[in-house]
Amino acid sequence: MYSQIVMDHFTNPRNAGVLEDADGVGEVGNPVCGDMMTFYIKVRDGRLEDVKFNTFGCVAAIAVSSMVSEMAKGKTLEEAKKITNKAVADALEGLPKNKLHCSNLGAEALKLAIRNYEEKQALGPSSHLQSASSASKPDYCTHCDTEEPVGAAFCMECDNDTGCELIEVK
Amino acid sequence: MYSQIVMDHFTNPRNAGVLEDADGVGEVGNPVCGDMMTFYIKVRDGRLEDVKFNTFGCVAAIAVSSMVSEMAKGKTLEEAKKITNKAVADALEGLPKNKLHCSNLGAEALKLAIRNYEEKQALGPSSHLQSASSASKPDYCTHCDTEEPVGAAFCMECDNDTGCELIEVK
Amino acid sequence: MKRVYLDHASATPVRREALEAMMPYFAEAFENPSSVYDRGFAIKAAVDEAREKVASLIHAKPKEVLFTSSGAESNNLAVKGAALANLRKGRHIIVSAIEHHSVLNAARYLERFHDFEVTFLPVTETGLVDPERLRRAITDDTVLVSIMHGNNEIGTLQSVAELSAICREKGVLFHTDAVATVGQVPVDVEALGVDLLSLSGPALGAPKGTGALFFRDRLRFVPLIHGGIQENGRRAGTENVPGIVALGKAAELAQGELEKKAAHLQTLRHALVEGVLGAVPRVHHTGHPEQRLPGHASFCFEGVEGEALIFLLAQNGVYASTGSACASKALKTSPVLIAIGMDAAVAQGSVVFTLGPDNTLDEATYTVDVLTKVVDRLRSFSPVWRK
Amino acid sequence: MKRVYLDHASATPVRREALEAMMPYFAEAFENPSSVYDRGFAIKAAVDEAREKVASLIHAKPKEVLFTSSGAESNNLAVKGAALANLRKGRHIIVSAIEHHSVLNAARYLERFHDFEVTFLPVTETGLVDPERLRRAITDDTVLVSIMHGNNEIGTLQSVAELSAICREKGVLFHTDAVATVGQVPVDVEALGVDLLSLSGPALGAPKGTGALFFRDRLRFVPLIHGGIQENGRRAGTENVPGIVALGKAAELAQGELEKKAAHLQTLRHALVEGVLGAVPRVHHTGHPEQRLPGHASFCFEGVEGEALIFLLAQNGVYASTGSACASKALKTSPVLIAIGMDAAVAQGSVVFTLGPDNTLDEATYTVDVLTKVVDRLRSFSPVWRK
Ligand SMILES: Cc1ncc(COP(=O)(O)O)c(C=O)c1O
Ligand SMILES: Cc1ncc(COP(=O)(O)O)c(C=O)c1O
Ligand code: FES
Ligand code: FES
Repeated sequence: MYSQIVMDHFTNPRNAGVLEDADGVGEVGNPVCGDMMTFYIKVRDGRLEDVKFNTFGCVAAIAVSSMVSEMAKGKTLEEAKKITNKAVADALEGLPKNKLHCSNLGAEALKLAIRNYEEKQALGPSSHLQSASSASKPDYCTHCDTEEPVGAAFCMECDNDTGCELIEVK
Repeated sequence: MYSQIVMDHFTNPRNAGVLEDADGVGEVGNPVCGDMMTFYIKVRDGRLEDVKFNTFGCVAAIAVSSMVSEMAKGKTLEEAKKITNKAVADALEGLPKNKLHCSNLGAEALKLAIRNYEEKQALGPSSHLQSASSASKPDYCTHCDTEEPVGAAFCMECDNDTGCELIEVK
Repeated sequence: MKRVYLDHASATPVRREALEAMMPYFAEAFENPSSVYDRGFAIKAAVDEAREKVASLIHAKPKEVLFTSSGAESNNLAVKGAALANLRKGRHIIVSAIEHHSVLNAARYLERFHDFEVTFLPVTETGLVDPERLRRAITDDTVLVSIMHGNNEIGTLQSVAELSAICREKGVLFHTDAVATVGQVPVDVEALGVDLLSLSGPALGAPKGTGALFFRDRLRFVPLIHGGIQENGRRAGTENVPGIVALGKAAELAQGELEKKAAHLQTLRHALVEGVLGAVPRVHHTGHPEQRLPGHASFCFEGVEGEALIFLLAQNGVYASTGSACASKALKTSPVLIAIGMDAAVAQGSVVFTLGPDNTLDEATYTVDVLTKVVDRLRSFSPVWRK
Repeated sequence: MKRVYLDHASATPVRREALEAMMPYFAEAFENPSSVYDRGFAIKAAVDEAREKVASLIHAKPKEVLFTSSGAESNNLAVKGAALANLRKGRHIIVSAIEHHSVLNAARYLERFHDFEVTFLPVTETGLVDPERLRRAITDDTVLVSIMHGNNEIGTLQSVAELSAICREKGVLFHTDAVATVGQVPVDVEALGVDLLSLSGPALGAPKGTGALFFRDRLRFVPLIHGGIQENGRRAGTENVPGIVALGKAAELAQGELEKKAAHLQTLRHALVEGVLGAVPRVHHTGHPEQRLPGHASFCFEGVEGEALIFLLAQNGVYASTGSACASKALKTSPVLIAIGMDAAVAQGSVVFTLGPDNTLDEATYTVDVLTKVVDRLRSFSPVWRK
């Protein structure tokens, strides 16, 4: 199910922890949904000198956090903002379909931390951490690995009243 | 499924054949239903001196014919008339539930042959053989071995519009 | 005594390789394929490999294959599931009059419990569905047509591609029951043009309790067994891992042997059919003379009853069947034989021989001899024969 | 590395005796039990013997036992079949809020496709259905109540006899999903007072792909798999003979060992639960503290997520599960944990240990040690824990 690189990052997460004197902090997710990530960054000369994270979540969420932190470290803020979900998933040699949303979370938390830093720069030191919890629910079916989940007359689980009524013969 | 005695009578049927100069002939069943039996009797001094049968039918039908012929031979007409379906089935050490109707056929054919003989005695030699085809279909479910077939919401096969509508909770 | 097994359609021994393939999955690699830890993944991988092999045998994609517990379950899932998923389009389905009970009764279930109308399409004397009749039977309400690929009682192979083309043209789903054909003749879901196809494991030398359903990618159907996420929510219940692995192995073997096996079976069948028709008077060879399952020879013998014949054959070491275990136990006249216009009395004398790869020409000859003898014997005291 | 398997509810190795019992039925005694000739009867006899053994384990009559392919199939057959057979009485069924997906989704199917109304009965914090609530929920339209015997996620055993008595009094059918209990605690259909009861083979050490349904003698229900005459017309499809034979053997073994096994499991469970509650802060032992499956220990750990925990446990040789493979793969919060009032964030940290007869006290201790370590580790970088 998970690639070796995912398992490696999960088992030995890089940069797990807190930066007490962080220049920026970003948080996404919600424990109620099963995933929550907080990213801490230290900026020096426009570069991410240090990146740390705290993550509550599944194997993929932890591996993604670790990978994102590794990818971000040393990059300029602009480079770091360009880390895409796809790049993260690719660096992890893929994620199961129902876990792809985790890769979104990591990059998003990093970006929020950068934004937090930038706002602090603009507004002074009292700015709060950035947080977004909307990203935690994927907009595709998480119940199956099919490439294009079909909205599911067959699936009583995620079948949100579309069901068989939507189905057309050919 | 079948007792050893059924198998023995099926494999080596006693008295299979035709009595060309029979004193009485009785026929039941219909090949369309899968069972047909013709019994021939020779009467002497009010006793069944000889009994023969021709049978088209399943293992049980053949074994029943053979057993009935054995049971009848040597009996007085009155005794022979008293051979019951149950006695035949018992002598065969039981028949599968869905084959019990076969035991009815055998005794019935014998009785028709006796009646044919008696009518001939009364009416002279031109009387025809006795025949009845109504007995060939059982009035219980032949589709299953349950002791008391239940009319069958579960059984799409024999479910003659009684079905689930008849079912009561408790 | 010689023992000649000619009832391969009823049951086949599990193939040695399939049995070996499944053995580790009982007590060693026993974990649940849905488990999230590593040892569960290994099991899931084995299931997926089996899925690829079954898909390959019928030229489908692995994700188009779902595992079931039997051919009957596959048929029920296909017919009810596809019909119920398309209620908005209409409530009419068409099945042939010679479908297996599991299709016929699934159709009757729709009739009774979901207000469907069911058309039972007649067949010709050789058991073929007439394409023009099918075309005329399709209405705006028709959602599904189910016509079997090969018939288990009379051996006839339908021209499925021709029939499915009509349905595709009319925008109607097409299901075929290929329980009797997969592993016997080439089955290519693309070439056949079908949306759903049922197969059973035992027919391939996999164990009883296995089956599969092909469904065209992304085709929606309502599950028969609702519940968890197994089979992507399409069929709940812990997967029968050993059975599935064995089915995969059997499919792989079947794919390699198909042509050679069919040629062998056909040779034997010809010998058997010619032998019987030559030696026994008043016998009817049922089904299509040519367009039929390679190893399937079916007869109706006048003047005798099938069960009695089967028993006498078995006493002489020849194992065959009356064609449909269901009809036989129910003491019903076979609806298939009635549908091809067989006289009801003659239909009682139905015997079906289904050959397997291990059968020999000697056995075919032996069977003809035994058959001649036992038919004679039963006819000797048959009131029907005398007349 | 030590390997401690504590996921017996997900999968159990097939028992040696069961495997040995089934082996002859693959390639030697392979005939179809519906065959009319002698060799088929021998197979049918083996199936009947297995039926007697399963019946005996649950104190039922053999004719009250039907073989299926899984617990999920049994549940679907019971819930849909009994409901559809009683349409004339009404269209209301009652299930508990903590039923297995195969019951819940069967109920939803009735809702969607047959205009049923479904009442989902709430449970207490220990997972019990309140009898008075059940009584109040029953209406004149109620045809069926389905409440599970033992819950797979939180281990709670319902007071089934008390609940079924209410239903009997009101003339409503009662089904119980006993997949988690048969083979773990005594199950007596008479004492439980149930009309229908589902069980699964793998839970007893029989192979995957096996299950059974108890139905009170002469109870009518609509089949799920329509077709032929197998199981007296109640479930079509060639019988899974080897699986059925193995299930019979496993049932026979289970019956003899029940008490000793339960005592052993209970001892281990106490050690595990006490150990965990003593060693790990902020952990919730879910379900009923006493009225529960003997070998079932379930927890929610604050501040960590279940899948991550399961993986780290597995890396340390301890195999457990998050409770419901379905909910876990679907990335859904467990409805069972929500139903017992668990905070949704805490419910993410669910881990279930299901013990087996081969587990030891040493293993329980080892598990507590590993658990303490890995929970600590995950909490060390958990943003939820810090707060
Ligand atoms: C309580 C309960 N019911 C039903 C089932 C379904 O059983 P199966 O997966 O064998 O179909 C399970 C499976 O774990 C269960 O725990
Ligand atoms: C054509 C056909 N379809 C379906 C079936 C049902 O298969 P199973 O008994 O494996 O469920 C059979 C069984 O012989 C069959 O011959
Ligand atoms: S579960 Fe995949 S579509 Fe609903
Ligand atoms: S088959 Fe036995 S009741 Fe219908």
